[in-house]
Amino acid sequence: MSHLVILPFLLPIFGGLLLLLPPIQNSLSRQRIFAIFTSLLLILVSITLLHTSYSQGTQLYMLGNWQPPFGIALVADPLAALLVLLTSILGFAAILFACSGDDETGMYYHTLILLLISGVNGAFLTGDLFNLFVCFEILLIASYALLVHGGGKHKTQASLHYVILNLVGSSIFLIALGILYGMLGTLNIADMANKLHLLSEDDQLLVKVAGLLLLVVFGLKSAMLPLHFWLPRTYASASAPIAAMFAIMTKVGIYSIFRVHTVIFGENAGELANIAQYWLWPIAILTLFAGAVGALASSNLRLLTANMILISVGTLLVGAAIATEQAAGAAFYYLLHTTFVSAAMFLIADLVSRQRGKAEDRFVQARQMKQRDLLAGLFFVAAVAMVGMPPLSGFIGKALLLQSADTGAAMGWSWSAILLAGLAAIIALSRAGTTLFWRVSSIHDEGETVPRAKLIAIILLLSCSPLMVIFAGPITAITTAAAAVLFDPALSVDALLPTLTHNPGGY
Amino acid sequence: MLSFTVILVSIMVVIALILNLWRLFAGPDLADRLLALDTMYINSIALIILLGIWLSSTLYFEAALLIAMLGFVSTAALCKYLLRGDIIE
Amino acid sequence: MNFVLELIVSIFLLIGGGFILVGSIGLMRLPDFMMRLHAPTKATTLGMGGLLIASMILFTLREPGHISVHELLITIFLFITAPVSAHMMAKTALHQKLKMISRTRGQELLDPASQQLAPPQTTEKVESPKA
Amino acid sequence: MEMLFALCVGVLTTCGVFMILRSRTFPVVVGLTLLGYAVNLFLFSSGRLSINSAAIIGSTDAYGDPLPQALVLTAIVIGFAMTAFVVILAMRGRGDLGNDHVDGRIPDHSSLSDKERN
Amino acid sequence: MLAKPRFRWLPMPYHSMLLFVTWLLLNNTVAPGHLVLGAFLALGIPMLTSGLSQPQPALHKPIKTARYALMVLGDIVTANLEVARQVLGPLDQLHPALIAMPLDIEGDLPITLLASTVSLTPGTVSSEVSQCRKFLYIHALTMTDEAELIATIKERYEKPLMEIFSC
Amino acid sequence: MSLFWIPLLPALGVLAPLFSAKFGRTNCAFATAFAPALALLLMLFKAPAVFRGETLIATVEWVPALGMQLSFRLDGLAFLFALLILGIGLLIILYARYYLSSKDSMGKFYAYLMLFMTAMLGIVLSNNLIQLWMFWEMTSISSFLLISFWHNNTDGRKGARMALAVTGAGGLALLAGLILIGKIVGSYDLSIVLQSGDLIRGHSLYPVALVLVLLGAFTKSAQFPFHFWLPHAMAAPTPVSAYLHSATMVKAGIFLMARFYPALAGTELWVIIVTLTGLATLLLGAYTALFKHDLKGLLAYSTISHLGLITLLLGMGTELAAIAAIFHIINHATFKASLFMAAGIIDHETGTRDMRRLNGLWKFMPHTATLAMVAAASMAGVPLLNGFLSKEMFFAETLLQHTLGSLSWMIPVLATLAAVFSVAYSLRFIHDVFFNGEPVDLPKTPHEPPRYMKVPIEILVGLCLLVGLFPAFIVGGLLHSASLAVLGGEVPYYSLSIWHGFNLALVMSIVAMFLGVVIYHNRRKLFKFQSQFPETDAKLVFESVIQCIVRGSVRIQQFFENGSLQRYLFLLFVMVALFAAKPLLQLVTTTGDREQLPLNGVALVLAVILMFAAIATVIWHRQRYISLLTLSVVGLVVSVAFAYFSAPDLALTQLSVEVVTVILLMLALFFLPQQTPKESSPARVARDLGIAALIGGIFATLNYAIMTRSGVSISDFFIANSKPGGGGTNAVNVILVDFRGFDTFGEILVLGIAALGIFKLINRMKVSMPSGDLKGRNWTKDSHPMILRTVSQSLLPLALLVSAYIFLRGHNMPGGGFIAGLITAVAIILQYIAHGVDWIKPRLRINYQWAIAIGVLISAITGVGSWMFDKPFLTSWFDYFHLPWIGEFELASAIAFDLGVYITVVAATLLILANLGKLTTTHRPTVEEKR
Ligand code: NA
Ligand code: NA
Repeated sequence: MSHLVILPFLLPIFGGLLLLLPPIQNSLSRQRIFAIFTSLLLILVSITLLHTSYSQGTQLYMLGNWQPPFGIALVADPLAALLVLLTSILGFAAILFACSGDDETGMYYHTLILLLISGVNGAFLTGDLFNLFVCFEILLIASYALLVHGGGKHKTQASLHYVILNLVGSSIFLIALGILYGMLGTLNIADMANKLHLLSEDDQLLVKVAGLLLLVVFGLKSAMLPLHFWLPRTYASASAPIAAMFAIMTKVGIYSIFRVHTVIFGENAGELANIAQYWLWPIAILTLFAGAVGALASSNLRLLTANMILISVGTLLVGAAIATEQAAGAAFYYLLHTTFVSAAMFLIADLVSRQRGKAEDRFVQARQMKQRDLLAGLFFVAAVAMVGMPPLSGFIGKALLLQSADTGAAMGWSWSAILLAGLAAIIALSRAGTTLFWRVSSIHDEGETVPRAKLIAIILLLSCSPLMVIFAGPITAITTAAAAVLFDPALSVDALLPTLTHNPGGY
Repeated sequence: MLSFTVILVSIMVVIALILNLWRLFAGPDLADRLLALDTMYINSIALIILLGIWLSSTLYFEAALLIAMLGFVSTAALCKYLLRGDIIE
Repeated sequence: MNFVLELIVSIFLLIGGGFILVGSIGLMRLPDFMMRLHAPTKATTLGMGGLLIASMILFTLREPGHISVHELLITIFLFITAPVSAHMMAKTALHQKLKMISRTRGQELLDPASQQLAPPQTTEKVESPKA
Repeated sequence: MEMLFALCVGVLTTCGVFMILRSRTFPVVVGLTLLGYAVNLFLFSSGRLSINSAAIIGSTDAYGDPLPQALVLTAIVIGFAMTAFVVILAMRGRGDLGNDHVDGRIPDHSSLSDKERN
Repeated sequence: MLAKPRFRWLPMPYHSMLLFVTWLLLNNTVAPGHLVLGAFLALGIPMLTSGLSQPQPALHKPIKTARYALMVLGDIVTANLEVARQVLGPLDQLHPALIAMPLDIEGDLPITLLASTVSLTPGTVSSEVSQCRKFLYIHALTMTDEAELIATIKERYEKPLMEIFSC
Repeated sequence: MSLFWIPLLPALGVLAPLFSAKFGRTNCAFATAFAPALALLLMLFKAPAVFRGETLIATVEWVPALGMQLSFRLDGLAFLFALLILGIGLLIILYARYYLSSKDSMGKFYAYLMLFMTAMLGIVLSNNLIQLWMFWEMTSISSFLLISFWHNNTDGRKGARMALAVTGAGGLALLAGLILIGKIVGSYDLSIVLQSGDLIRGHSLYPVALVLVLLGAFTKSAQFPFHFWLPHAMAAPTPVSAYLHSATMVKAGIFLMARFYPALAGTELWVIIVTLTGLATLLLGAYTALFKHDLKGLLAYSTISHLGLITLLLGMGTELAAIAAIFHIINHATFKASLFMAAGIIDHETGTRDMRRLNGLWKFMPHTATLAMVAAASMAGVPLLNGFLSKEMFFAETLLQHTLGSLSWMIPVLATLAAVFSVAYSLRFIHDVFFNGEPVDLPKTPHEPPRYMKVPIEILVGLCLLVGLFPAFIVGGLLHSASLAVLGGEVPYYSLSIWHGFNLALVMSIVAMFLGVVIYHNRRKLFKFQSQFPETDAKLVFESVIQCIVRGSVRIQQFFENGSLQRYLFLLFVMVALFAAKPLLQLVTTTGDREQLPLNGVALVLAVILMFAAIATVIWHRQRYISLLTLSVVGLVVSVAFAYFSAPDLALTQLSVEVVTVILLMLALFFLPQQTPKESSPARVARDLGIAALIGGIFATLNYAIMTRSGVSISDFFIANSKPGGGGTNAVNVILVDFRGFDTFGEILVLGIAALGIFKLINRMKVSMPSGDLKGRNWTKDSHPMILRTVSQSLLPLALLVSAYIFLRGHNMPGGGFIAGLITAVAIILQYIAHGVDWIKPRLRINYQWAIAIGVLISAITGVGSWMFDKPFLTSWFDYFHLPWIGEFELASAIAFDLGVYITVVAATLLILANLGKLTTTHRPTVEEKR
């Protein structure tokens, strides 16, 4: 039997734990080599998993050899596998980038990143709602620890907000789980979709509450309005490679919305069909607005990037709100793009900060950077991709999404919101770039030259954008397939539940 | 008869708990409140033993044992705080 | 289960419950902290003792061939820990110089006690300790 | 009994939420703990309430639902880990920011300085 | 006199004995399997914790110890009844007192045992030990004569304890 | 497929200058020119086919999901534009070779230029709407780079930003428009779209699509009211102005209108919007140009005006007007590019572009002056030059249209008026610069530029002349094939001769010439009149609008995102209430049909205690120690409740966690203030209480509703399989270590990570410690009371024994690794409390970090162990064994898993608490010292 499905979860755990033990623990260089090795291996595994799940269909892994819905099952459909690959690449970049110094400013950097990856991968792969909660907690606790990496007032303060908000979020998650288990008597997502029909109309209302509470929880993770307040400060205060890694965190929330609200509360949920969409429309639009406002108001590059993430969240939520297979496929493509690019931008912001003296990455006149042309070039590529201008990946994602809006109202709202946010992004990023790179007060040769590892990490992330354009055909084929699985009950529900040999009991 | 006694004794213990709670609220000093809490731990052990007798089940014994052990640690720590501020130094 | 067994168990239960209640009444009624400190000893010693003996008897005699003595452990635990808790709380009260009711004798010892000093040598009643 | 149980959950939630909305870290932590109790009770009760039905095979005739218990166990442990982290983070916050306000700065209308409160 | 570990694999024989008995108590059994397991734990745990224990005076009179324990138990019962009456009766008849009892007994464990005994027996709580370990401060719920109380404690509890620890 | 090479060659050419820059300027220029020259050649090979009226198409699939192919189309219109782009592009390369100074990075400049050229070619050759848009936006980006080429110059930066913002906005509108068209037609294939004109025009969304597409076109082509960016783009190096802002990019908007002419034009809406916009632009540009003292400013407004003219022509909707428009595109490109290049030479040689200082340059640079004068004459519409021809066609068309109904006569009048100004500013360009006295205070003494710098102008001016003299011969084929593409079918008869007889159009020309001269002659009065109006600098206005938006954004953001966690949490709770309340309000019955448990007094009292304690925690929350005590009561009652409701495992866990939590909170209490100040206003307290009660009510209702309902559950499976499948009688524990062992594995991972994270936090933590308790008393000096020490020590082995007991029975009875671990940890913590860190440290040499890793690894390896038996992760194994005397016993992999849990729990708890303890082992100040 193949254990490929669980490897993206286990591999980083083994890697991260071995890093804590001698002989690897004893020297930093050993830790680095081992961490890089682990994350490279993880990329290979993820690619294999994606290939398998795309070519052979969804892979089911029954943990403990217990059949679902009794045991926990991992579900590697193309969507999960794709996101796992995304996480792995991002993780590799974050580790590589940190190898030139950022991993020395605090303890356990590589371990925590690897464990974060495993939490994220677990969240993508699991087919069990309570296990999703557990994976959320793994990635959250790792993110808390990483957020304070490097120390400093701002980090402490930002993480205090982040942690407390998420603790409340976790409580709400548990309440929702309690309702769902209480009413449906199961924890398996696919099984929930099945059991929903057995309930009376009155009982379905309780499940609806749970569905909406889950929306709050996932919304908090994905930073949708008005639960987004934590994001800008949190992302802006984190160390660069961690902020880059965090680019995936909001996507976990988005992913969960797609997974839960499509499979359980999708078209086939009868009275409970599309319960989230009613709220998602205004929220998505407002999130885009908040992101645009935030982007325009940003006073430094990190904050700006954080707000760009907000815009991307809004865009993705529009995809979730449209709630068609086509929109979901578009959203997944956009998700990949935005994660790579915003991660790269955080890393670039760090390099910029380090070469601009006290001004750091604030939008004020400052001394010229030592390697201005290099950094400007990187910034330019990232910015073009970020605002969704051709020829980089942003435009395909955006166009796909716009195209997927079908009704007049959907088109009106989503197009104007997405396009206006795009305009705000153009204005904000062009101001940012011209100020950072061209408003120069003096020319010094101080500041550190960009280490090669950092450069490679950034180029790796950035090159994903043109590659996503060149190979847009196959990639959209995968994202389309990923969306198709979600929207087809035969694939997302029936295939995951072997014929039961056991009759469920009752209270 | 036994079940009647168990209920009667349970009520006595519960009344004791209420009295403890009253002391916990009334104070007047922190030490009084702490003492009230400590007594509540002990009375809870009694309650759990009674539960075991009532249900004629030994499954609850460990809970009682644990309260006995952990309640002490808790009281010791709370005292240490009042004495030294820092409980682990 | 026969009546005698039930009766014995009931008596022990009532003894236990009674002392537990007395302890808590004392906790409520007694006028100062140091006096209140005496109350829980009732609950821990005779109170818990009564209940645990009742439990032991019941579970041992309920079914033949099965002994239940592990309740003893709780008693042992309480006997080990309760005096220490009491000591710690008393120590706290002394340290914080909590008010004792005015008729308490030996209040002049509060000061040396709170600083863990020997009592002042003025009182004749106490022999000086051997060197 | 169910009504009483729900009432307790409600009161615990109310108290927890109110405390979470306070402005200093310690009450917030206490609030999170209270909310945690409420949540655990809630999750536990999703398996319905029953007495003398512990899920120990052979100990009784009717068994309560063991699954929510296992879930609550996991939730308790995770909650503990999270509480521990947030407590230490609060301490760190006090050290780094000089006060224990959740926002790291004391708003102007507060009359007491941190030092005075010690 | 301090007990020295006699064997490396049995650093605390009394502890081990106690643990063995406790194990059997916990499991309510004398089944062979548990005897083996209990013995294993009774030997293993002291080995693990020996590093964390300070050497203490050894118990020399196991029988006296048992007799002492029974006596204390008896005292607890009688004293409890007395104190219960006091607690429930009129409070103005109570004459609390804080006294300092000079200690003849030495060593951490003996003093602790004495203090615990004092606390366990109702009506008295050992409140503090002076730094020089020469005085035990005791709070009495009601006291008629200080000297008598001290004498009683010394006679009834301190002396047997001193014998048990032969100091 | 060779069609692909036309845009691909310049795309590859982007690299050429970057690599050749170090081999000298001339070599760099040659290397750069190679690719476009080749592309031009390639295209000329296609000319015969195109002139025959064929449409060449080459397609490769790209993104099927987006309906996006890489598809190129070469028809007459594309050919015309591509010719302009490549031809003028080559001239610009030559010109820039001399224009750029040695300080400028020539490699970069050429690279940007090639990027732009690629994008432009992409637009005109696109046969797919999305692809067209892709290249469209690429022109915005590359033009941004080119305009801001001199980025140390504020004007350059701001001008570039403005251009990007305006054309970017238009681009976004265009995207929407194109997708809309795609939705209407069902394809993004241009060939299909162009054949679906009737379908599009008949669709209800046609007006929206039209407006969106026109927004794209108008912004790009600097049509009123989006014209303001163009003059500020003049901060760019002049080759850029000549190329982008006269010949190519601004024509992209025109191209777009021409391209979609078959699909979108021909409706009233089109006529009204396009005509009026064109007319307004034509007039405004012509009028404003006259007053610009900046040479390039004058040309910029002139460009705006001419773009308006072409737009107007396209808007009129007649076929001949469209042909005239195309003709004027060619003509304008030639004379305007040459004028810009001339202006660049003047700027280059004199150091200024201010016409108030530039005078009498004829003497210094007669050759350049001659060229400029011919081009300017063409711009003015002087006969025998190409500008005259298209303008004549324009006049003729204005006379034939009926756009404005009975007011249609205004259009020829206004067109003439614009022509008047056009003549005037052309005249100014000639007279004011080359004659009009002596130069004023020039930074340099002007002279003729290098020989080859003039070649591009000469070629273009030559074209002006040739077209002017032999229009049909030179551009007849080109115009015909382009018109064919625009008009979609038959091209009506039109005459490309110089002389059409003495008609009204000629009269208009003559009037324009005459009045133009008059106006220029009286320009000073006009300048004076104009100077009464405050000159609004579009750049300032634009910047201030942007500033305004930014400030507004900042204000909005600061208002909402004020950094207050309380607000964020409040919103979160409001959201929860909002989401939950709606379905709950619809719930018909709260109480379900399930039989309820009877209430009893003991439970009631316990519940009351629980609630009172919880409320007391709130009431006393400002006295933190008390709230900690009441919190403990809550925890205690919850544990008892778990026991009461048949969950002994939960009771045990809750109890042990409770103690550790209290210890932790007490540690926190020492390092945090011991009291909470009164900060909340009564209103705030009321608000918070309100939302809290609402949430509490919702949760309670939900809880009650669920508990009283009957339902199905998978739980029976666990009861049934616990013993036979999991080998344990404690179903809860079997779920934890077997059925859902994966959750437990995650849970210990969380605990381990939390410990690591906390250790990370504690490391180098600054702490402030209270010097005394709340009442200002010093702490006692007795840090480790003897009795506590003695007793704790003897409790340790006992506690470990209990741990072992709880651990081993866990699988079958309440207990398990987690609880056992906590008991062990608590026992060890008691040692820390009693003895202190300094005492413990040398006696307990455990590396907790390693222990955590080992603990989790043990669990993980146990899980992986099942791989050897070809079973999934965490598949359990157990068996019963029989030993003589000892009897039957069970061995299970779950025990190994639980051992991992145990070790992790112990290590994690101790790593947290023991390290916290270390913080204060240093000196602690007393109350007196602190004073
Ligand atoms: Na400490
Ligand atoms: Na002049």
